Amino acid sequence: MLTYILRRLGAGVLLLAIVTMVTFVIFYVVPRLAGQTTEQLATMYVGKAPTPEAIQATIDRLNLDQPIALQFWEFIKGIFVGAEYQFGRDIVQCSAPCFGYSFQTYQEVFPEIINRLPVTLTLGLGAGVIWLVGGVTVGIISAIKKGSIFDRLSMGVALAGVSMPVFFTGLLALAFLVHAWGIFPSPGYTPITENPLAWATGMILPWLTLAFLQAAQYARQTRAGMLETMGEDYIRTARAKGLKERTVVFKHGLRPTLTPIVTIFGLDIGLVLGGAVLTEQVYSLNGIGRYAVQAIVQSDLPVILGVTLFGAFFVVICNLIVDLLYAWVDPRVRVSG
Amino acid sequence: MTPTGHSAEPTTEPVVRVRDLKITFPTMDGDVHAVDGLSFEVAPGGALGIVGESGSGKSATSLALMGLHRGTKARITGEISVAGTDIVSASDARIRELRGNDIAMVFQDPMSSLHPQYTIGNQLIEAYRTHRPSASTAEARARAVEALERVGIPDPAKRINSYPHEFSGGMRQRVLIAMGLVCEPKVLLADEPTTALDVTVQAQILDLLEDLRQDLGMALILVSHDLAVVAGSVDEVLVMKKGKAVERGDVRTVLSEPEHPYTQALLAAVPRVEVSRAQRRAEIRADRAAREGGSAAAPQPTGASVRPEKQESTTPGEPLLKVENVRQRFKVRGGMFGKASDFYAVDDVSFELYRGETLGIVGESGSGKSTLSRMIMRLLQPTEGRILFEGRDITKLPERQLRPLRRDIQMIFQNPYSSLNPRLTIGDSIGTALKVQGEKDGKLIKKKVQELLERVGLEPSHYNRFPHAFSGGQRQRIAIARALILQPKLVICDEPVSALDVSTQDQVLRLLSELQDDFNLTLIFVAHDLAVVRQVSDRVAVMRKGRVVEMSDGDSVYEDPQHEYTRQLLAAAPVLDPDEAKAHRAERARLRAEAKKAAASEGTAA
Amino acid sequence: GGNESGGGEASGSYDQGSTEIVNASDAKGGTLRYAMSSNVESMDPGNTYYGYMWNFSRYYARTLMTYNPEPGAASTEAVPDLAAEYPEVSDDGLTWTVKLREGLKYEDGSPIVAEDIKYAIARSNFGDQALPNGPKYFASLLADSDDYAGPYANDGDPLAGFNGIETPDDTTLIFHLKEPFADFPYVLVQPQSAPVPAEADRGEQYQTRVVSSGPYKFESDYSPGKGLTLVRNDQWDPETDPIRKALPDRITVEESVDQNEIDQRLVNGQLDVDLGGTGLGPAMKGQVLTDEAQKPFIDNPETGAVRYIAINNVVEPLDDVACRQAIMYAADHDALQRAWGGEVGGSIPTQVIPPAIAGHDPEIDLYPSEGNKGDAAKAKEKLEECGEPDGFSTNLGVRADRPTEVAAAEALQASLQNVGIKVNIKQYPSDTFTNTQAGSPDFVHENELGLNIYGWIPDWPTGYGFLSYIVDGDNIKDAGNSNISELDDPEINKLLDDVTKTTDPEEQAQIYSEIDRLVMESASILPAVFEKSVLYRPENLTNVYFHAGYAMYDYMALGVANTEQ
Amino acid sequence: MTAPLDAPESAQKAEPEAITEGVRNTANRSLRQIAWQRFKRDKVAMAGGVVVILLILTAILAPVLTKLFGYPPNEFHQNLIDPLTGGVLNDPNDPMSGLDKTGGISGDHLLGLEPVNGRDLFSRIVYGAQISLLVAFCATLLCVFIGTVLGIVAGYFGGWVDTVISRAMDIFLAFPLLLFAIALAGVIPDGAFGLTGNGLRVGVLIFIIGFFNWPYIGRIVRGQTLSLKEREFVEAARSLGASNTHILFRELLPNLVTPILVYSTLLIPTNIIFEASLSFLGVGINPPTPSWGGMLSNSLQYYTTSPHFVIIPGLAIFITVLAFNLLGDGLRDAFDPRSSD
Ligand SMILES: Nc1ncnc2c1ncn2[C@@H]1O[C@H](COP(=O)(O)OP(=O)(O)OP(=O)(O)O)[C@@H](O)[C@H]1O
Ligand SMILES: Nc1ncnc2c1ncn2[C@@H]1O[C@H](COP(=O)(O)OP(=O)(O)OP(=O)(O)O)[C@@H](O)[C@H]1O
Ligand SMILES: [Mg+2]
Ligand SMILES: [Mg+2]
Ligand code: NI
Repeated sequence: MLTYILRRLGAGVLLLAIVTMVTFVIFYVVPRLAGQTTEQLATMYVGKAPTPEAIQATIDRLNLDQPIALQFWEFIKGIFVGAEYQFGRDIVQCSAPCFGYSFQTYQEVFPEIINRLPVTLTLGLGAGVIWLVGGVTVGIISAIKKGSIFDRLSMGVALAGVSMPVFFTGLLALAFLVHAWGIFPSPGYTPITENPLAWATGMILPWLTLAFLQAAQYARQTRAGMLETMGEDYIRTARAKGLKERTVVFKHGLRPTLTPIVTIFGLDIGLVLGGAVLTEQVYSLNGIGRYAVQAIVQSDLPVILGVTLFGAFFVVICNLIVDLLYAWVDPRVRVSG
Repeated sequence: MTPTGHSAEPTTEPVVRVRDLKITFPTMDGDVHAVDGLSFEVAPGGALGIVGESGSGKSATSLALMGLHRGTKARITGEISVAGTDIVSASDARIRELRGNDIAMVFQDPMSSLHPQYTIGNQLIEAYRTHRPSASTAEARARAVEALERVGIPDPAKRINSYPHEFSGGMRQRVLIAMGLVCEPKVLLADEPTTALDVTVQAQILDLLEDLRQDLGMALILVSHDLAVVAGSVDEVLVMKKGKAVERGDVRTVLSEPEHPYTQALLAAVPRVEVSRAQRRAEIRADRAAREGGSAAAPQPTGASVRPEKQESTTPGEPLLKVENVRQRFKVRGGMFGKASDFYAVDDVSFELYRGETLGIVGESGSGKSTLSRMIMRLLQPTEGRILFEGRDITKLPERQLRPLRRDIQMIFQNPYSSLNPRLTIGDSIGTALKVQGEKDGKLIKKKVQELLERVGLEPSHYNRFPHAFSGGQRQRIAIARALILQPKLVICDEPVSALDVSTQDQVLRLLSELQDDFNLTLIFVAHDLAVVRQVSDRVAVMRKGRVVEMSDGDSVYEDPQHEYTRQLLAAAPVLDPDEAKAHRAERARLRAEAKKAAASEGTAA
Repeated sequence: GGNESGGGEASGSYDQGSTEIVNASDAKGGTLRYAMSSNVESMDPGNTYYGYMWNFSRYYARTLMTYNPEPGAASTEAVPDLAAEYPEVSDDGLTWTVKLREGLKYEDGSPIVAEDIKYAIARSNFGDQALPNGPKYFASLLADSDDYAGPYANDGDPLAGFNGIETPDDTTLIFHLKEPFADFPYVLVQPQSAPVPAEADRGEQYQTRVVSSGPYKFESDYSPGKGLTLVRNDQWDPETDPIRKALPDRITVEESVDQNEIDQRLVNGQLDVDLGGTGLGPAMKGQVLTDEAQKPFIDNPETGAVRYIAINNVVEPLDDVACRQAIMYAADHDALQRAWGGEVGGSIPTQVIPPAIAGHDPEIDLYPSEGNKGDAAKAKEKLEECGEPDGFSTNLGVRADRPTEVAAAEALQASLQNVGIKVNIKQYPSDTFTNTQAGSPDFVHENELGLNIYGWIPDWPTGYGFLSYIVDGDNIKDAGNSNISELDDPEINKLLDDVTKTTDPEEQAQIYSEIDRLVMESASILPAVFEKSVLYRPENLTNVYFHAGYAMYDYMALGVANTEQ
Repeated sequence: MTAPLDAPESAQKAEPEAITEGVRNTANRSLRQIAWQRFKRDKVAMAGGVVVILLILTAILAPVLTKLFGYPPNEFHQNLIDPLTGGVLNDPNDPMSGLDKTGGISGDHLLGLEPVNGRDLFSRIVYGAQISLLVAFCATLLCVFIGTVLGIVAGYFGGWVDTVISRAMDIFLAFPLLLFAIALAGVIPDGAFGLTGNGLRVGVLIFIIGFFNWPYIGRIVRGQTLSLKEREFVEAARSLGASNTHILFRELLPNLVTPILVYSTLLIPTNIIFEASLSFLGVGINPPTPSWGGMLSNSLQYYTTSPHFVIIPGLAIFITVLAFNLLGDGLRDAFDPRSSD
């Protein structure tokens, strides 16, 4: 088991390394391939007064005139050992993990991400719980009552759910539920430590919006999985033992159904934690996703890099957790790994 | 436990009674009458064998006995009574009470019939506690261990915590039987419990069922497509065809004096281990001569009968194929720690093969037969050793240089369903060989293919059909045609008939034999069925765990086995004669006892 | 503007705040709540270029000069803030002397000295580490400073080599200019002249804790994006400050609140001011403009900005003035105005200088058309003249994240299509638009961006502030160029040089009108609207009036009616 | 994203063989015929298919349709618009007549008008379909191409090739996709790789979507290949002397066509949403070319005065995606050997 964990960890680290590399390549190499010069790049990142001196200063600060490999090395070095930056006469130590400073706010990127993390965590985990529980429950009921009114209705809604982009649902909710009819309070984030009630009421709509889409997908998948599992030979064995149908469904049918769902959940939640871009954008929640979009609009390179990596990090972590969970739920994978 | 049989006389009242059972599945193409008016009964402690070819409705009947068709679209009429309860009309709760408690079922596929995510113990305990809710966990556990012990799982107290995937197929089948036994049911229903298993394991399981029946006084319903399997284990046998019983009666009577032509044909097709190669060939040639003489009235050229003689008098000289000390290593990831360890699937095998000769290779599943075949085909590169074909070392030839050689060595595969590409017409499938060997002329290819199709007993007009339109036997003919189109010198048949039912098996074997005569083929014939191998081989090699444990000319292996393992195999082979089956059973018991004495841990399922 | 006074005296009437003080009050206390739809540019007075920050930063950063705190035309006058009186200029116009008031203190009680102001100017203007966001007027105007490498280049004495400003004593600053510059006091209005103690300077990160010289100070360290709270600075002496009323006890700023949310909260009374000062978003605008009950709370002032399409003088075939004029004729002004939100979004100009600025000449109307729909016939004539009778094709650069400008681009595209001029719209991110796309002549030439949608808000409300950056040929820069038309007319250039040496306002105004006419003749700028904003004036706000200097409410005057909050 | 993540497990079992075995009594009909019969009876899926065909026709016939039922997509109708609010006037001749709540939906303008510029929404939706479908189809093609080639290679060769490709798939799945896509769309300048304007935009969109979504198909193909590889016909072909290329593309590929077709149908809606999301976030097509996501993003400003402007493009996306999903579901069920009825 230990080796299994270590092996998975190793794979995760490798994955992160590659993601870093690819991210780097996209931002540092692709623009050059597309024909941008060092000066043009620097001018994009320099701020509002692109004097020749300032452009040169930006080139120096970002090592833009150095070979790509060296630039990458500096970037990686920053992440592991930190880096020093000069602000005015101050030499500021940006401690590891250092993704550098935002071109826009001159704040260290990493703490900025951490600052916004609670919003995204709240959104992602809250919605995650809702969609997992909701989706799986509906899926199970539909599978058990296959062909019933409930089944048809819920699967219809689910199909509609997966067919609706989150920004459309979000917009509709905002336009009607919030502004026109006032059923829901205006969405917004209040720290839970400040006011738990405001925290919950402010996030309820984003939760539901994000969860609706995902729950729909989970319901469909659970139902399909459940139906498939219920056709397995071992279910017949369980029935042949004389077990109650309830036991057959919930003990023997559910576990194998949920096993793949867990994997998907890990991937999804990882992606959501890496920035629920659209939901945060629609509801103007200052989470990681919106931070990233802002950074992208402002060509704030360090932030874009930082957020992307951070997002990938979440995906990797969640996948790792899922892998371990999977090994626990399904004894077979421990061996084949 | 419900006291159903209290007042009734257990000896007179049958424990299972089926009257005029009809099972119908509604499908898109109308109703499928899977079972059509079936009746039988089983006395307490009695044993009934249900035999029939694939699709004859055996499983449908078994499931009906358990009430497992409930909730599906199947329509069931007639009367089924198990332990005094009418299965058709009883309440769900009553049926549940019955299942596992009065009637237990052992399913066909041990690989998929156990829940992969719960331990063996968990599943056994659950089965027990369902019907003994008052039993404590410890009690149930003790029962589970006991049941495992009884079915011969070594060290059951420890293995009870294992997951199914940690068990071999035979062990899983035992677990399933143990699960059926925990509540000591009145009837044990075994639906092809050994189809997926090796002969030795099959014999063990059958012996086990027999023992249990003796010890516990259960009634047994044994379902199989193989008459020989049931022969030694049941009192009464029921032969099914297309959902109807064509014959029913005492096992001896049915086997010795079958009345229904279907049963007769079935019996005739069963390969018999006691028939020698020479007898069989003579029989086939006679049949052929009679047939061709009758239909075409053309005199059989003597060449066909001359050539075999030449082969039988084993001419030394240059061997066609020479295999020298080949080994094949695989890396396997073992256990939790995932360390790759070396594993030799074929270990130091040597033999020579002369033109026109047939070498039979027998051995249990996993003994390395296919691996050896694939090495000779050079689909695998031997880790060690040499392979010489016509004196040329082909051990390390690169793929490119092998290509011309492919004309000379061909292979026929085990599974007719998977050895043909479902998306290619059979014409394409067969023609591919010519195409990849450089033939460009499409018309010529078509002509050749059609000729060959005719030769293997198919219509030339089948050229453009897809494989799904053919039966298993026909597909195997197509596969044979594909192997022969390049006119190879050596053909390796890797279990070419294992997936076919007996009657088809017989046809295919005959075809092969004829073709060998006509094309002067040299054959390597791989199979796990001793009887089949005997009938086709000049020489037989017995493989076990990658090694050849015994090799000599065909009949002597059977009549005077030298190696212990060969004897085990022979003793395990199912035979049609119930008395002989009994004798074999005794022999097996003796061998087992000996093995136990030798304190060897071998002998349990591999 | 309407004159209904249905809303009653207390809450004002429609557009009242544009010209007079609404809800005048001296009541102190309460919390004044600001919110902003994006992040604040920078809290550092030395590192900002947006009007709202120039306005807002005065809460904690006093400058040498500031705008007159009065509604109406008088508001654009520069008046002393830290300075004791209006700066004195030498006869040759090259030396400006400013005396500081007595008794000025930072929030920690230490005195504000002239050298701190010099330092602040140094850090924001000089050297390769100069703060990036703000303007660089001092760097271009001050004499004897071109070799100065900025305050961070010399550890011992940060100001060594900075000879453009003399500080003979703690209360005197003497500015030496390269050339006479009549608008210099307006440069002193800019927040870069707010004092920064050298030891507190942390470059761009100074914004986390600006040392206050005004009536309010940071409650705690500011972290960008997370909002700011200001509390009273007890070291501030109202006696030294004639400008600020300092009514509220606390001032809060929220950042990155969705515009719709801000608007909703303004209307609901949960918010007092939209810090950005650009007015309601389109959704709420649509709602309140159709609601009579809301009208009294709305002001609709001109912002002083002109929105225009810069017609490039270099990219072919627009290097031919007739081709440019064809565009001027063909443009549908009505459609452009609609894109900016119709009459409440702006008025249709026929010249560059807006009405509020001296030099605006209503007579200029070179390309008239019926109903402002464009004059296709004239345009065709002009096309003929420039040798492209069948029209031509060119590209139009626009900021992708500005829907109004995109709509305007589409409108222009449609109207030019009528005369056979094919326009391809190219979108760019607004953050790089001025630096690397429209603002880079190389880029413009390479991508043949004959047209670019742009806008100009003067750094100070004079004709010079307005024109010099967008029409002066000497101001064409390689990057961050504002003269996007690349108009380089010797006559215009010369007039702009002359005007800085003129002190007579009348004369100045005349020159500005002259330039305006020349620009319009050259057809380098197609003015789309003199922009107006739709400001919502919540009931809770007191002392509200529109300040033309910042083109928004005067934040220093604001108080709240609900002082309990 | 709504990619068919569950696919590998179930897909692996979707061996066409099993069908003919499972339904032995229908063995004389081919898999395609069986699937078609099942599909025909699936009314909902049929409806989805019909809508999909209609949509494709709409996109192709956009010029004709707008000529018949609408106006040129870039023609302004500002006379119908209230200049103050940008909404559609009740009475075009009376600027004080207030706003039309339906957004000007009438026989003349079937779906009403866009705020401010007053372009005909019907035409814009119809032309928007062109972009949406073009991008989604091409991106899906790209996904299928990359996914099939890499999936089949990974599955067939196994070993380190498989490890590398499978890891690559993991990596792609681990990327915060949307972020990446907008960032990438942002760093590619206006004219690059020999393309400019909308050609480049469409190219970039297709590339990004296709390039990041291929692992979904890749995984399915790999899984299928893995299970097909075990079939003896592959070995048989090898023993006949067939080269790897022959085996990959002549023997294996025909067997993969069905699952690829099914999952492409399910990938198209995902890609449509993806395209709309990118447009929504402002990295889509250049104006004035209409795109659904772009319209939705604009509508954010007008939802008080012109709610129809939110709903109509939203519905267009919804209906399209729904239709493709229905069709894809139907196809999957039809080809699924385990679906009993
Ligand atoms: N659920 C079902 N729906 C439709 N037809 C079915 C169903 N189950 C079985 N059948 C059909 O009923 C017939 C009998 O099937 P059954 O499984 O009983 O055969 P069997 O004798 O057990 O064969 P085998 O030896 O292959 O296990 C077959 O033709 C089969 O196709
Ligand atoms: N590619 C492989 N990698 C690892 N192990 C393998 C591989 N191929 C075969 N083996 C192992 O080698 C052993 C021999 O396999 P082989 O297929 O030759 O057996 P067999 O005698 O043909 O059995 P069967 O009767 O089941 O076909 C088995 O234990 C099998 O698991
Ligand atoms: Mg069966
Ligand atoms: Mg084998
Ligand atoms: Ni999704």
